[in-house]
Amino acid sequence: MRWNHEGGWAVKVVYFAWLRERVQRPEEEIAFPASVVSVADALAHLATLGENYAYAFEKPEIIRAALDKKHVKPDAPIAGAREIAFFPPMTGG
Amino acid sequence: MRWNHEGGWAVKVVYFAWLRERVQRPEEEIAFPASVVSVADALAHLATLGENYAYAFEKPEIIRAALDKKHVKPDAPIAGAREIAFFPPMTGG
Amino acid sequence: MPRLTIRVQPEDFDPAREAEALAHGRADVGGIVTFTGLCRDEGGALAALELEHYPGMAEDELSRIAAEAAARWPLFGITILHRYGLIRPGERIVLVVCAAAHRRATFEAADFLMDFLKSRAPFWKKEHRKDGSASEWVSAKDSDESSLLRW
Amino acid sequence: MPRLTIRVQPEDFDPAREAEALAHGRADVGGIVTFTGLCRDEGGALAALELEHYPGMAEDELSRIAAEAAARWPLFGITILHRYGLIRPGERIVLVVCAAAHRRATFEAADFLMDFLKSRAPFWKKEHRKDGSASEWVSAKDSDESSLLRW
Repeated sequence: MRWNHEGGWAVKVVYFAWLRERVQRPEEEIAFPASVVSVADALAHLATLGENYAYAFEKPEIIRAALDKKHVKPDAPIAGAREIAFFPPMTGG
Repeated sequence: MRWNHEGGWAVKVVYFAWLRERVQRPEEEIAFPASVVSVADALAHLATLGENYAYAFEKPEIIRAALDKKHVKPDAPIAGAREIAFFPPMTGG
Repeated sequence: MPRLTIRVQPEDFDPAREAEALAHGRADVGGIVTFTGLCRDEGGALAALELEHYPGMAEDELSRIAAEAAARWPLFGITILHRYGLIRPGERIVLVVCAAAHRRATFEAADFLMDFLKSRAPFWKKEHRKDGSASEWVSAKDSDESSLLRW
Repeated sequence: MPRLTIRVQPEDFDPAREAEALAHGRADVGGIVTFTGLCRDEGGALAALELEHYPGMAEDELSRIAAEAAARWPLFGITILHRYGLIRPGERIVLVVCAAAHRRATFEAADFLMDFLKSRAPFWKKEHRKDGSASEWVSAKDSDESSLLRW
């Protein structure tokens, strides 16, 4: 996480499975505005970044998230995280 | 099973585990009197055959039986069986 | 009807080979559960277990239990092997393998088979101790009987 | 604390070797459960599965689930291996091995581990079909989530 000039911060965002395919990249650095506090806020912000993002995040209720490789709930604060991951429900095993 | 001259019959009786050790033989032919109808009757009769039998069958409620290699309950009729087995609760696996 | 393999033998067995035999040549198997029961040394006190069985009835009972599992769960195959004779600590005693399209059936069936095998198959264990004290027959556990009530 | 072995790898593994490693050199193990999850061919329609994972998090989650099982059951050892990459029908995908003094713990822990692994470990399956139609991501099953409520 790095503070940026708008009072927000830049953080590494990673995507997996069909989220990665829809966003059309595996990871990127995103400068979130200061109004983005929680994981849910971050997701809502990402959905505004373009058509492919809107498509990727069209069903936010089914999307899972991790902060620094740990599962978190949508209301988890993202302050301090170095890596935010978004992905569909897991289908391993 | 063979009918004998007293109106009873002779049948092969087999014993396992500590029952075999107490009876002091793995199997024998027993001529049951005609009054012996069920597995429980057979067990009670065996218990009268001597000290080692009395010891082997002193707790009839824990002894299991099989007729022709199939588990049976104490009230099962033994008529027609070629082999009666008595043994303690199983401890395999 | 699934493939049922039942063997009662003094020799050791190879769990991996038995598991592979169940899935061999087919691509519809989604899960295989293998349970191997071993002889414990009871804190170093045990020299060996002696496994007695009722020849003929042991195989029949294991087949009956396997057929019951096959009727209750959608399985492709069941293998049950049980040894008899002298078995040393660390050695294998029993093997149960279940293969199916889905995981849940394999776990439940293997668990069921072990529960019933322990209380229904005519095998008896005698413990020979290292200290030379009199060998003792293992007592059946009440918990083994009550375990059956789960099914 | 039991011995925990966690590996996430593209290569195949040997279930028998992993099971033996858990019991090797000890005579207090009474039971070993091995679950092997295989790639089904879906009635001949599947060409291959592609397994994607989240490097780092996959290992962490599996370790966390294993530690949870170790806290709940008296186990001597837990091994979890999960492959990623391209996997063909009939090939192994996942392995869970549990060793303990007593049977019940091994069955319950292995069942628990598979349940949690399926819904918590960051792996995703994509199906490549033989007919060349568009590859599709496998949907998570509601039954997988509700399975967790058993624990």
